[in-house]
Amino acid sequence: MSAAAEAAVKKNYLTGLKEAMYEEMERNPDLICLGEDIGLLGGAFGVTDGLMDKYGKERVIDMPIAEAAIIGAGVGMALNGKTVMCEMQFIDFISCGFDQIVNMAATFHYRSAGEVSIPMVIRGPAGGYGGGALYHSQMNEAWFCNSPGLKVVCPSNPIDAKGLLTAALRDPNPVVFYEIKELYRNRKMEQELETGDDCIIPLGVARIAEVGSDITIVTYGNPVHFSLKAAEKLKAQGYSAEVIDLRSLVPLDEDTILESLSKTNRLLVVNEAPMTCGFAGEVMARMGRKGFELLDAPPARVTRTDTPVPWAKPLESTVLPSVDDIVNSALELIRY
Amino acid sequence: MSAAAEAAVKKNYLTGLKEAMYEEMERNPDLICLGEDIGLLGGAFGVTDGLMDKYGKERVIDMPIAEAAIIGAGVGMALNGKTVMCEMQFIDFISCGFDQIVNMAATFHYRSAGEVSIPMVIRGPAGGYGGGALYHSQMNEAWFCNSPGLKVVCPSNPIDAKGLLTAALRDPNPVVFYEIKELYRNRKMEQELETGDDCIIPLGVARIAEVGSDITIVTYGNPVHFSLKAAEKLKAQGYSAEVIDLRSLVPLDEDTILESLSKTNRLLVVNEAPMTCGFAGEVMARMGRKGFELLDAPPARVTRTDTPVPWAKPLESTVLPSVDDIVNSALELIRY
Amino acid sequence: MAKTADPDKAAQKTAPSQTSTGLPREALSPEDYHELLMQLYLARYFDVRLIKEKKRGRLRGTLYSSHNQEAILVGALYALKSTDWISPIHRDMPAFFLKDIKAGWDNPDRLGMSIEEVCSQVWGRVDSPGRARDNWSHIGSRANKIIHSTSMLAGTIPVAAGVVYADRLDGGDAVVVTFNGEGSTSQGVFHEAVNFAAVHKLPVITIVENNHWAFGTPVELECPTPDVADRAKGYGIPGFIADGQDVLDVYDKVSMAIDHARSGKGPSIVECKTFRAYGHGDHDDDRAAKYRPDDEVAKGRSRDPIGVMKNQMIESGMLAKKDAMAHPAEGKGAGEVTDHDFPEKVVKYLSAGVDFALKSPVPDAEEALKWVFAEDED
Amino acid sequence: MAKTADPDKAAQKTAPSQTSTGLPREALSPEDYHELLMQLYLARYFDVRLIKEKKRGRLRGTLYSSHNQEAILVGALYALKSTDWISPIHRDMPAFFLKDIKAGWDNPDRLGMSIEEVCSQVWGRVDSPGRARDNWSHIGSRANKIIHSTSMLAGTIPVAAGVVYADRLDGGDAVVVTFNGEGSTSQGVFHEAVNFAAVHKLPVITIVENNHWAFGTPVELECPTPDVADRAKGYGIPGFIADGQDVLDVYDKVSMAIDHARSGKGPSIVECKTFRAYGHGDHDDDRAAKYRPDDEVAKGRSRDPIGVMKNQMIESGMLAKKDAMAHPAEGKGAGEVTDHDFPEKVVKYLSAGVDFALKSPVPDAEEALKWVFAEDED
Ligand SMILES: Cc1ncc(C[n+]2csc(CCOP(=O)(O)OP(=O)(O)O)c2C)c(N)n1
Ligand SMILES: Cc1ncc(C[n+]2csc(CCOP(=O)(O)OP(=O)(O)O)c2C)c(N)n1
Ligand SMILES: [Mg+2]
Ligand SMILES: [Mg+2]
Repeated sequence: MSAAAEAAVKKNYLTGLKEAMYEEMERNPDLICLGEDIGLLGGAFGVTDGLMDKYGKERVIDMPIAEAAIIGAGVGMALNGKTVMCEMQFIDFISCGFDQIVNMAATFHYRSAGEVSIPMVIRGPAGGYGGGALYHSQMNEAWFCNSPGLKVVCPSNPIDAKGLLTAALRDPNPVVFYEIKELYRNRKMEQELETGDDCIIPLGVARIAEVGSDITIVTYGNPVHFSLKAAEKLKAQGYSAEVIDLRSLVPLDEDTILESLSKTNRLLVVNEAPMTCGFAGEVMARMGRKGFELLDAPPARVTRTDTPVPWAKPLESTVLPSVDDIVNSALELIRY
Repeated sequence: MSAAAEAAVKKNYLTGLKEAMYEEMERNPDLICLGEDIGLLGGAFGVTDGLMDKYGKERVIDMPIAEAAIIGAGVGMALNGKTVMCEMQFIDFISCGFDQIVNMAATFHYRSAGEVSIPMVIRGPAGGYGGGALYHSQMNEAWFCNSPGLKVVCPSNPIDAKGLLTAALRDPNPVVFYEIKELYRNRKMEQELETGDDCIIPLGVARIAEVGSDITIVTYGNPVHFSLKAAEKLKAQGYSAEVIDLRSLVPLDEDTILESLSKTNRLLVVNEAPMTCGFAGEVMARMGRKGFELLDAPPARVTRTDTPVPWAKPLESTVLPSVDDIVNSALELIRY
Repeated sequence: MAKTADPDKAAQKTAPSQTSTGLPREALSPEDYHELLMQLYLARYFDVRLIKEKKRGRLRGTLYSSHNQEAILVGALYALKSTDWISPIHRDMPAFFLKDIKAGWDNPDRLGMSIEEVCSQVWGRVDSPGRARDNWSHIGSRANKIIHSTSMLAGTIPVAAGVVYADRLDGGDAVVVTFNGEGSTSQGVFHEAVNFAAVHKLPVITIVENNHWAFGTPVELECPTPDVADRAKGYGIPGFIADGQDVLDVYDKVSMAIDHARSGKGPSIVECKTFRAYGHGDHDDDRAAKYRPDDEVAKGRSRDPIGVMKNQMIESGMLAKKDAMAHPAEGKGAGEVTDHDFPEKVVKYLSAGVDFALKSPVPDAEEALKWVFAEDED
Repeated sequence: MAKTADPDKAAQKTAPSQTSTGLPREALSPEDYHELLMQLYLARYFDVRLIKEKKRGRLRGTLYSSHNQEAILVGALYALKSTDWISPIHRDMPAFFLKDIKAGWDNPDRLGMSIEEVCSQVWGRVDSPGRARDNWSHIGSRANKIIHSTSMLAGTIPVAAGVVYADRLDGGDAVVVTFNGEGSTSQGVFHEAVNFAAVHKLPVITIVENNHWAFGTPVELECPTPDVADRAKGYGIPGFIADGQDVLDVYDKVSMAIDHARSGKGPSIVECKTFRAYGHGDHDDDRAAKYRPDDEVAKGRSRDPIGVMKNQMIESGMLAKKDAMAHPAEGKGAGEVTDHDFPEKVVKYLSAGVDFALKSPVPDAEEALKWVFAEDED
């Protein structure tokens, strides 16, 4: 197979992440990985598969089941010159290392008046729809959006997965990185991936996933795909929806949303976190303020209900956003 | 002093909390208190002063410095029939017991399909303006508003402090209770307090702190007082501001806000949490949706900047909302 | 029992003995021995049956096998009173129906979950004690004194401590047994909870099922001491060590721990040395074959708890060799074993549970919005 | 040093001795002894000076006094190389300027903070190493190898472990000394961090300043073992016990711990027994008088570390009794002592720091918005 032919191979979301890890480990000898079962096993989902064999167990550390130590030790390594990747086996378990993130890592640069930066990515599989129940389905990004000093990122496809993870691993700040585990091995959305500098997707730049003119659907993660499906359904009814994939929540690309609103005059925000104080509301608040004159209908959101994520399929489906939920909300706004 | 004369005595915020604790300990023999230094010392600020002497060290437990154990053990006691009060010495330290709150306590009733309720109040001193710096100034209520299964409460005055804490201690759900430590001993706002059932302020009912017609200022906690001062200043300029003290965030009294907006057509939300994904944005989002037709100007918020709370006075003043910030935002909205 | 006063002594592995040893097992009757063996069969059959059901396509989701670790569950639970509390985790599914089962497998009044309830949970049906709201081992029952765990490892230990604190305050004498993998003992909340329990001499027994692996991480990377039970030394509490393949040894050590706890002397740790028969979950079987030494499973399987118990019963004359061979489940993997390797009683009992579960409906979609808050009940 | 191999032996209190003991202190010269005494004075003077400044109204905020606990700071820091790291907490303010001060009080190249920087932090001025962004002991300096703590007790221990992990990877031989109160050892993160350090044999020395109180809670309600050093047993690491009033004993035990760490044998705990001279903070002085036994302070103060050191120097002929009495700060509370009780060098040194701080401006209001993210620097 020639190099050109190889470049044309399409790869899944997980491979995107894995390539980012491998390339950055190679490029940056100071990059250290910490996590549960990331070495010998290669990670619960395989994002770090083979990494320990290649780069040694000093740089790829199989940590005890101790999320606070994983993050705290990572901060210490970062303080002493390293770049750090901390894997949470599921992003749900980030609650066990919470204090070290919001009070230790997030604030270090601020309280040291700029002396110390903490280049650190805390990443892990997130999101529902897989029957993971209360503790293997969470999208808890709002906690970190409300904790100053953290960047928050969530890719929806292989290109972004690789590009955003590479950018995050080169960012001098702590980044909480949400991977959509239901997309890890999704074959339908495989993509060709670039390498090194060429693959980078900068943090803070949204992507217009679908161009449209009747309504702006702002979303990220798995709901990007539901929104695109909803856009199709809307098209069948004669309506044109613009779908914006935020890609990073902090920093937020407000301009892209505002520009879209100046065209559509309607805002629907979709995410799978609990509603109250979730990021969907934050987008509504910002656009309600900055885009007030642009809005011809009340901004709306489709989110997880304010409940935990239950297990049994009918229960899970009730609480998580569906394509139909998005279509219905969009129609309501369009017809407003 | 006659009983009537005694009843007329005005008391501070801290006394309100203390009375709620004493009355509920007396009324409910199953009420157990857990916290650091709450027994022998009587609490860092004295909310539980004398309680151990009166009710014994089995019911008022001086816990190790272990927030996860404080909350987890409290959950266990609640599971086995007790009502539990957990004191965080400062609400900032709640981050160290975070998982036990959001994943253990908050979800218990839900995941047990209603078999187990967790009557539990997690309370502690909160808020800035006292030079407490990064770790003694936080208002981190948004984390818990985004974690389904928790009620979230924040009183702004002695009557509410006593009434809401009594209601919270009788609530069958876990309640995170934010006390404004800067108000604890504020002598200017002392109030007469009722006793027992008469003192109860139900959760989910907002209070109109000031009646007005030109703008609605929605707030809670310490900023209620800044908002009232701002309302005075606005009055001097010929404008009439309505100030709504939410008192509880979850559940939220949307009706009172909507009713006010139907009169003022302008919404300003004020709180001292970081802006992004804070509760101010949540109120904007809900009102931007439900009150869309009522709004004549873009809803706005005055919040802490998205920074930690720094120590030195000029720095702290920069990041926290001030009376002038509120006045300026209100004027902008009114003149919109 | 004198032994409890000297945990270090008690912690030694004890061989089954003819002469009086003062060990708790001496109070057991031959009927108890037979019941223990039957429970080992039941726990094993539950596990292999689920694996078979999944292979047959009648079951979805990840299975965390307790195959080969059953002696820990059976031995520990046999030492409890019905009023005692437990908190099982992912690898302890049989514990939910084994609790108090010695009061009669079909006794409707026994505390512990029925096989129908547990199977309904496995299949995500509405008759699960949690109405299929959370998965796998995350069920509980206040009425049956089983604590509802979250996924967060060791996170239930402080809750367990609170449960018995409240019980003691109310004049009860309950102990609580929490089950944990060795990997879970690295969690901060393990320390906070055991420390709190030790300070207040709470009757909290922390069982550590040391199967030498936490998912793909060997115990040496989780725990710096030769024995995980050594963690007890940091709290000045007994750290018992049991042969996790030997139900009688587990029974002895847990009984000592209970005796210690019930007499007001406080918590303890009981490390049960065992090994993991398959991958971490069944999704991990293939990978486990790569990261684990080749001979580990064979070596471990050679001391199958069912076989170990049979041998002891044969030695002490409670079981005829011929009868022991009637149901040769021991030493076999789930793929090799058939229903004939198990006593009929066991197969029937469990089959009833499976049949029930398969007929139990999934919960209604609207239930998802219920019970967020307690007043939602009304 | 043979002693390190046997921490239990080494953990015994050791009396100053004439004959060879093999103790680390034997390598100290009389100049070192005098320097140690001078540093004790300096730490003490820092504390009483701040109390006086507050009484005079020149200082706001809560003071967490290290009065009487200075030997722990001085003894531990004297055992370090300049390339070693430390993380002091609330009761350890003098540690910031005592780090590496043996390299010369006025040596501009020494690692550690200058007295001007530390005083600027106390007064919340812009010349604080953190530009007065966080308060009291929450400063640090990467350049000076001092870790910036948060308020969350024990929360810096995993960070310390990470720091030396990285150092080891880079071929360094640095150890890290974290300072903690005995109450902090109940935190979950203490366990997670020490466990991790023990698994990887990281050179992390956890000093426990056991002053028997965590704010208003006595040690018995925090720790179930007779000695807090017993926590080390749970990790299979040495748990040294030092007389926290005796700077030489602290120096010995910490030196052993460092030797153990630097030779690749891993972490250890050094418990220094001491007592708290005042309330938890100065806001607590009145209440402390109520919750503490009457005679506790008097009893503790009778073994003032300055006095203890003087006696040892007199005994070993390094100090004339008359000279020892020239600056009688020992045994006196902040209210009783005056500048004359301290060597002039100490008063001058610190006064320069105070004068500097009082002239340093408060930071500009706009700085508050800076440095949230690293790119904000540009
Ligand atoms: C706090 C937390 N972190 C991570 C996990 C993911 N996880 C589930 S099981 C497991 C391994 C558990 O190992 P061990 O405690 O030894 O139990 P075993 O599975 O061997 O029985 C891990 C890391 C979790 N459930 N909770
Ligand atoms: C996680 C956390 N919980 C609570 C506190 C509040 N707090 C500050 S100091 C203190 C007591 C500390 O006692 P100890 O560790 O013995 O240190 P000492 O003050 O006696 O030196 C407490 C409870 C805190 N800083 N961090
Ligand atoms: Mg294990
Ligand atoms: Mg102390």
